[in-house]
Amino acid sequence: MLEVKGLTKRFGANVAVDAVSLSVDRPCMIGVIGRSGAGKSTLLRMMNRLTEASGGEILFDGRDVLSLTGREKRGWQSDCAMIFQQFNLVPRMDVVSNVLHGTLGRRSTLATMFSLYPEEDIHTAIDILDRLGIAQHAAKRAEALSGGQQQRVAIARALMQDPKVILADEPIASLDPMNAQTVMEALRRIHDEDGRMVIANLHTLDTARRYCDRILGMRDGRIVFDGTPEQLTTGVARDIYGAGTDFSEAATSTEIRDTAPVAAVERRLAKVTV
Amino acid sequence: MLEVKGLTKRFGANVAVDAVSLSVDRPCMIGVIGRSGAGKSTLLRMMNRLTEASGGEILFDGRDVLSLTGREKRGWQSDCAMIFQQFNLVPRMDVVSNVLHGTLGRRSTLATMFSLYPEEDIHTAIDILDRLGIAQHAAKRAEALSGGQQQRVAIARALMQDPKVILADEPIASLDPMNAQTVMEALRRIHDEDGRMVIANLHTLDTARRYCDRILGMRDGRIVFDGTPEQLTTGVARDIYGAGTDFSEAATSTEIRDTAPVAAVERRLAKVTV
Amino acid sequence: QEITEFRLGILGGENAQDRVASNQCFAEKIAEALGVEVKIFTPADYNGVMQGLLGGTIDAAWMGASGYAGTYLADPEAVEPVLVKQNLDGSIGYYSIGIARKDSGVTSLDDMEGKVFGFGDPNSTSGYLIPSIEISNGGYSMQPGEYFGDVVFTGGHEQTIVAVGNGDVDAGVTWADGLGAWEDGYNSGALRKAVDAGLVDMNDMVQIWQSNIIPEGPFVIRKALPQDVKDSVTELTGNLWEEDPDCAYGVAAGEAKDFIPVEHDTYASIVAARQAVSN
Amino acid sequence: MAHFADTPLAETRAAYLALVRQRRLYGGLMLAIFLLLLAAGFGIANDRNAGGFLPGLPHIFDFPADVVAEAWQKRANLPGHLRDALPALIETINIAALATLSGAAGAIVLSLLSTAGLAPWPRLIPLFRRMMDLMRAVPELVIALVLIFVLGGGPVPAAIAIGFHTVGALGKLFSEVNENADTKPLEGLASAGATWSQRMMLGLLPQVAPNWFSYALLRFEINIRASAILGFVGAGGIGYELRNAISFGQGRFDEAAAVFILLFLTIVLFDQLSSVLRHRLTHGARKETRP
Amino acid sequence: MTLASAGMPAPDMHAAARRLIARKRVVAIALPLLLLAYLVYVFFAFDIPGLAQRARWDNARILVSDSYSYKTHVERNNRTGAFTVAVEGERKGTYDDTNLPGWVALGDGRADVTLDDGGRIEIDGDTVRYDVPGFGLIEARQTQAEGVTTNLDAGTLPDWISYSDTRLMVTTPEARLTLTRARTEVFVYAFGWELFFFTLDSPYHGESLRNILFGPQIDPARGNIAGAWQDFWGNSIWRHGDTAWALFETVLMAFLGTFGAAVVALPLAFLAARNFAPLIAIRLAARRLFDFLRGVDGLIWTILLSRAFGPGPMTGALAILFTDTGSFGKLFSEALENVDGRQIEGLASTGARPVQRYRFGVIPQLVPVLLSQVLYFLESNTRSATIIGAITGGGIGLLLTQAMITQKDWEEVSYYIILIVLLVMAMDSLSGWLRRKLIRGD
Ligand SMILES: Nc1ncnc2c1ncn2[C@@H]1O[C@H](COP(=O)(O)OP(=O)(O)OP(=O)(O)O)[C@@H](O)[C@H]1O
Ligand SMILES: Nc1ncnc2c1ncn2[C@@H]1O[C@H](COP(=O)(O)OP(=O)(O)OP(=O)(O)O)[C@@H](O)[C@H]1O
Ligand SMILES: [Mg+2]
Ligand SMILES: [Mg+2]
Ligand SMILES: O=P([O-])([O-])[O-]
Repeated sequence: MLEVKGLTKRFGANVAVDAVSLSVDRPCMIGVIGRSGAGKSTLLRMMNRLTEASGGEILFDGRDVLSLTGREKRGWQSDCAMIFQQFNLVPRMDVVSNVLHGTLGRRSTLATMFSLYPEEDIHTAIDILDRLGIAQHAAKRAEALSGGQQQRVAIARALMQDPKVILADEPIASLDPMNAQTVMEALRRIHDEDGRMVIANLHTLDTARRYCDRILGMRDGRIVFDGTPEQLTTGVARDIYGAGTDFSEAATSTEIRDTAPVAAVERRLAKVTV
Repeated sequence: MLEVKGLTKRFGANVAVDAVSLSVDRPCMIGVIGRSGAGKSTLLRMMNRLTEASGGEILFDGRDVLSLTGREKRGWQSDCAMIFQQFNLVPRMDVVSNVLHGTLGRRSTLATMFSLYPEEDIHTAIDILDRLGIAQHAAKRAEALSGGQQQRVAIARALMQDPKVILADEPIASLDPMNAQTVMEALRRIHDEDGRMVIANLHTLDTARRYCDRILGMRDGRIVFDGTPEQLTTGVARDIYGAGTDFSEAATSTEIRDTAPVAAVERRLAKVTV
Repeated sequence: QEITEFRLGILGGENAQDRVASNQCFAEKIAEALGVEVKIFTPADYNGVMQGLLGGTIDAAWMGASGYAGTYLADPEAVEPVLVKQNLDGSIGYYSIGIARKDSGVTSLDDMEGKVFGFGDPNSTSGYLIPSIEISNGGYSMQPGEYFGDVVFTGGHEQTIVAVGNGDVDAGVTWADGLGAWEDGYNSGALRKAVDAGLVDMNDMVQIWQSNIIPEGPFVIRKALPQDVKDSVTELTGNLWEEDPDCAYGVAAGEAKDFIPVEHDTYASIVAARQAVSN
Repeated sequence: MAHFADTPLAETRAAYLALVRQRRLYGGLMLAIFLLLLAAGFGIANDRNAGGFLPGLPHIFDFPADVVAEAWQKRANLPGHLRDALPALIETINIAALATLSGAAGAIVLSLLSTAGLAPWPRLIPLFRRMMDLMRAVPELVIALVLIFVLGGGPVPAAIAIGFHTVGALGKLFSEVNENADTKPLEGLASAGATWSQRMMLGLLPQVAPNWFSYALLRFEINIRASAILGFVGAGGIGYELRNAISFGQGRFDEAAAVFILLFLTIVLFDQLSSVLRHRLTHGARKETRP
Repeated sequence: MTLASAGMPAPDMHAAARRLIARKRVVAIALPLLLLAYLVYVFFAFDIPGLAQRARWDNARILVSDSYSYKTHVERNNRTGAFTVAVEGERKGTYDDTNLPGWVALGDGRADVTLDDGGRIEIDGDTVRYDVPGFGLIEARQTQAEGVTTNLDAGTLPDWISYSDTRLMVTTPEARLTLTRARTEVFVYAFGWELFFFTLDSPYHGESLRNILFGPQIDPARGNIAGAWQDFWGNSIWRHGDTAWALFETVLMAFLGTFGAAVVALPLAFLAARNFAPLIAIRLAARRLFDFLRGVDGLIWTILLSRAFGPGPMTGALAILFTDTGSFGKLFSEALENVDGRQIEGLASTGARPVQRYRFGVIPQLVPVLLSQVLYFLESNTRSATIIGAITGGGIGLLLTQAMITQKDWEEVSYYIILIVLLVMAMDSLSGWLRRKLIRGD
C-alpha cells in the first residue's frame, strides 16, 4: 500500500535523505532508528508534505503523494496524521479544541474560524480522549497538561483525522519513562485495534524492539537496515549508529539514570565476576 | 571566645531556632548538621546579623553582637564573614572586585563607587586568590567560573574581610564531589594556618566527620548533639535526622549518583558474590 | 443644493466654553432661519478656523483681517466677507498697541535695540501682520538678531500681555480699540480683558508704539454654500444688534454699534501686506 | 478501557458542551459589544466632527499637497530653513535628554524605595508606589502649561513636565526589573558589612543596568516626541517653530516643510538608534551570561 | 603559604589587577563626569540662572489661590454711577439688587463692603475708603479733571499699594481695590467654587441637597430632582454637561484611535513579519510604512488631517490611529516573528488551510501580547488625546488649554486638571483590570 522510490532531500550541498526506497504492503507498526541527523525527521516530514522532496516518489494506494497540490494535498495530509516530539499543540486552547483541529482539513474555513464545530465531532473527540484515558481533562487548556498527556492529546488529534497512516517523529523523546510507556502503548493499541499504519521515529533501540513489527535503520540519509526486531542485534545497531566496540545500549536507554556510577558499579561487577 | 545563650528565632508561629546555647573557647572548625528545616541556616544568619534574632544573646570576645547597630553592626559583619551555598557573588563583576567587596565594611560608599581601592588591598586580594589557586582567573567575570571556583572566590572575599569567624552555610551543597573536596580543603587549611574559627553547615555526615573538630547536630531548632566526630555514630545520626532503622548514610552522601540503578546493580553484585 | 447642517467656527480671546456660550443664541437663530442643525466649533487657534473654511468643514466664522487674507491667498474662492463690526464711534477699526513694562526703562522702540520683541499668533493682524510691517518700515528690522535681540511668537494676545508682564519679552504688541483711558487698558481689547482679569496693572505698563488703524476682521461665509443660505445668514446677522442686542453683545464679544456689510476691497491692503511677509 | 467510565464520560461530554455553548455565547456577545462600541463611537465622533469621514477622505492629501507644492517651488530656500531650525531641534533634543536623565534618576530612587526586598523602609513601599502612579497619571501638557504660566515659556517647563512624567513611567518599569534581580549578591555584600548604598551600587546595579538603560532609551525616544508636542503649546524647541510656520500657512509652507523634514528625520533616527542599541544591549547581555 | 600556582609570577599578577581596577576606576569616574559636563551645558543653554529671576511666584500664588477660591466683583462705573455685583465679573453671575450677598450693601450712590478680617470698604460716589485693619484708612478720590488723588504719601507706600495719578490699586489677602477714572472696583475673595452647582438665576441656588431631594417642590414647573439636575447639568458658568462631553470625546479619541489602529495594523503586521511576508519587497515596504506612520507623529497627523476633516474628535482619533498603526504594526510584526512555529506546523500536518493555520496556530499565541499592548496604549493614548484635542479642537484638552490661555479662569483650570488626572487614572486602572481579566482569565 505504501511505496517509496528513490526519495531524496537535499539541503544545499547536504543530502539529508538519500534515495530512500521502501515498500510496505500491509498496515504495520514501523520503527525508524538512526542517530541524530540521519534523516529520520526529514523522511517523515516529506511523507506528510511538510517538507518538499528534492526527488523520488511516494505512492500510497497507487496515489502519487508528492504531486498532489492544494485541496488534494491537504486531503492527503488529513489522511496521514503526524505526531511531533514537542506535541505541537495550541497550548492556550482547550484539549477538545486541539483534538478538533484534526477536522480542519474537512470543514469549511468560515465555520472553523469561529470554532463552530458540529456536535458529533465534539462527541467523537471526547470519545477518542476517553479511549486514550484523558477524557477528564477535556476542558483544560493543553498547556496545563503533563508532557505525556499532551502527547496523548496530539495522538487524539491525529486519530480525529481518521488517518490511514500515523507518522510519529520521536513521540517520546521529551517524555519521562513513565509517560513514554503510556504513549507508546497508546500508539501500539491504535495500530492493533484500528489497523492503522504507524511509522515512528525512535531514538532508543529497546523501544523500537518492544513495540514495532518492523524496524528501519537509517544512517547518513540511507536505509541501512530493514528487518524484524529479532534481526536487530547489537552488531547491527553498532553499524547503524556508526559506533565502535565500546558501544553500550545503555547509553541510549530511555531509563533515566546517570551512567557514571552505574559504570563504576559495573566495573566492580566485572571485577567480581572475573 | 564565642558564647551563644538561649538564641531563638520565631517566624510567626514557627520556631526556627529554639533557645540554642553554645560555648566555644578557642578557634576550632565546627560542623553543623541536621536535616532540612532544622534551623542551621537561620542560626548562622543570626550570627552574621542577616536575620534578626527573636531572643537570646550572642557574645563574641565579650561583645554583645545582637545589640550592635549601624556602623558597629557592619563592623561585626566584617569580622564575621559568611559563605553561602549559592556563592552570592556579583556575577557580572570580575573576580578581583568581588574579592575586594570584602573590604566594603571599612571603606566609604563614595570610594567604592569609584573603585578607589588602595593598592595594597588589590595586592592582598590577588595573594588570597593565589593562595586558593585561582589567581589566574582574577580578571574574569565571576559568572564565567565553575561552581567550585566561584565558591573559592567567595572564600577569598571572606578572607579579604580578615574575619575572626567564618560562617559557611552549606558551602558545598551545590558543588560536584571534586569541587566540594577542594572547597572543604581550602576551609580546613584556612582554619589550620590562620587559626580562624570556622562554622560550617553541612548536610553530609562524612564531610563533617572528615573535616571538623567538633560537630553540632540540630533538630527542630535545638542542638541535640554536640561532640567530636568519633562520638557521631550511626545511632546518633539517626537521632539527629529522625530516621528509622532503614537509614542509610549513602542517601546523604556527597557523591552524585542515582540510588535506584546503583541499588539494582548492587543487588546483582550481591547475588554474584553470594 | 441642500445643506444638512451649518457649522460655525468661533475664535477669540475667551475660553472655549465661554465662546460657545456667548454664541449659543446666535446659533439658535441661524438654526431657526435655515431649518438645519447648527454646530459650533472652537478651534484652538486662528489656523484651525482657516483650515476648516478652506477644507469646507466650517461654513461661517468671524475672522481677523489677516486670517481672512490668509484664507483668501490660499484659495480666493473659499470664502467671502459679508459683515464687519462697527464700533460705537462708527469706525470699523482698531489698533495694534506696543507695550512694555515701566520698570524696564523701555519707552519707545528706540530703547529696544538688542532686546526681545514678542508677537502673538502668526495669523493675527494686530498681533503680527501690521506691526511687523509698520515697525520694519519705521526702520527697525524684524529679522531676529538684526535690530531686536530676538523676535518671538507668544501664541496669542493674552500670552503676549502676560509675557510682557513677566518679563519673558521686553515688549510686545496686542490690540485695543484706542478709545478710553490707558489706565483701564482702553475701552475694549485684549489689554482691557487682561486688566479686568487682574493679570496686569496698567500702572506698571507703558505704551511704546501704536499702529495705524486696522480694519476689523470680517464675518465670512463659505462661497460654495447655496445663495439663499448665505443671504439668510447674512441678513440675520446684520439685524442682530437691532433685534437682540444681548445676543449681539455676546457675538461681538463686547459693546458695538452694528454689524455692517463689507466687501473684499476693504481688506485688499491687508492681503497685500500678508503677501509681503510671506517669504 | 471506557467500559467503567460510562457515567463520568457522559458527564464530561455534557459539561464540555455546556462550556462550549457558554463560551460561544460570551465570545459572541463580547465581539458584538466591541463592534457595537466601535461603530457607535465612530458614529458619534463623525457626528461631532466638523467634517465627515467620507466627505473628507478624498481631500486627505489636499493639505500635504499644498505644502509639498510650495516647498518644491521654493526648494532653493530649504537648506537655509533647515539650518535655521537646527538650534530649535537641538533644544528639543536637550529637553528630552534632560527630562530623561533627571526622570531616570528619580525613577531609580523611587523604584528602589518601592521594590520589596530592596527598600530600606519596606513600610513606605505603598506610598512610593502611589507616588509613581500619580506622576504617571498627570499629563505632561498640564504640568507644562502650569509651569509656563509661572516660569515663562521656554525649554525648562517642558523639561520639568516631561521629567516628572518620566519618573513615574520609568519608575514602574524599573521596579519590575528590580523585582526580577537576584538578591543573593546583595545578601553576600550585606554579610561583608556593606551599607545600603554600597549594596545597591555594587550588587544590584550591575544586574539591572542593561535593562534600565534599555528602558531609558525607549523613554528618551518617546520624550523627543513629547517635547516636540509641548513646543506646540508654547514650550520652545522644534514644536514651536513648526507651529509658527504651519499656522501661517500659505507663504511659509517651505519653512514648515523644512521643519517637518527635520522633525521626522530626528524621530526616525532616534527610533532606529534606540532600537539598535536596545537590541544589542539585551541580546549582548544574554550572550555574556553564557560564555 | 602559597599554592604554587602555575602561570605568571605574583608581581605581574599584582600589576595586572591594579590595571584592571584602574580601568574600572576611569570608567566609574568618567561617566558621571561626562554626565555632569552635559548637565552644566544644559544649565547654561537653558539659562537656568536667569530662570530663577524670571519665575513669577506670585503667578503661582494666584493660580493656587484661585483654584480653591473665587472672587466677587463689586464695581461702580464712574461715568454712569451704576453698580454691579457679579461672581468673577461674569454677566451670568451677576446678582440683582434683591439677592445680594450679605457682606455688601448697596445704597443710593454708595456701596458698603464688610470684609472677613474686619476691614471695611466704602464706595461713596467718586470717593472710596478702605479701612485696612492694622494699617489705617486709605481714602482716595477720582475726578475727570485731576485723575486719582489719595490721602497716602506717595513716597512711603507699602508694596501692596500701587499708585499713580491715574490709578490706585490696593491688594490685601481679603480683597483688591482698584480705582481709575472709569471705574471703582472691589474684588472680594472667598473660599470655594461659587456657583459650581447652580447659577444665580436657578431657583435651586442656595438650596441644600436635603431640600432638593426631600423638601417641597421649589420650581412649580419642574420636579425637584429633574429640575435640579437640569440646572446643574446646564450650569451656564461651569457647563458640566459640555465638560462631560469633552471628557467623553477625549476617551472616544483614545478608544477609536487605539482599537482602530489595532484592527488596521493586525493584517498589515503579517505582511511585515519575516516569517509570514509573501515577498521581501512587501515586507520592507510594510516596515517602511510603519516607520513613516510612527515617525510623522500624532501631532503632525493632526495638522495634516485638519484640512480634510476639520476640527473635532474624529480628526483626533484618526491622528492617533495613524501613529498607532505604525507602532502596533511594528510591535505586532515583532510578536509574529516570535510565534512558535511548532503550533503552526502541527496544524499544517492535519491539512489545515492557511487561514485556519493563522486562526488557530497564530492568533491564540498573539492574543495575549496583542491585548496587553493595545490596552497599555489605550491608557497612554488618553493622555495623548488630551494634547491632540488641544490642537485639533476637541475634548477636555482644548478646554484646558483655552482656559489657561485666557489666564483668568483658574478655578476652571483646576477643575479640568482634576478631571483629567482622574480620567487618566481611571483609564489606567481599567486597562490594568482588563489586562488581568482577559489575559489571565480567558
Ligand atoms: N530545514 C533544514 N535546512 C537545512 N538542513 C536541514 C534542515 N532540516 C534538516 N536538515 C539537515 O538534514 C539532515 C537530516 O536531518 P533530520 O532532522 O532529518 O535528522 P534526524 O534523523 O531527524 O535527526 P534528529 O534525531 O536529530 O532529529 C541533518 O544534517 C540536518 O542538519
Ligand atoms: N524568611 C523566613 N520566613 C519564614 N520561615 C522561615 C524563613 N527562613 C526560614 N524559615 C523557616 O525556619 C525553619 C528553619 O529554616 P532553616 O533555613 O534555618 O533550615 P536549614 O536547617 O538551614 O534547612 P536547609 O537544609 O533546608 O537549608 C524552617 O522551617 C523554615 O521554613
Ligand atoms: Mg529528527
Ligand atoms: Mg539552610
Ligand atoms: O487678527 P487680530 O484680531 O488678532 O488682530
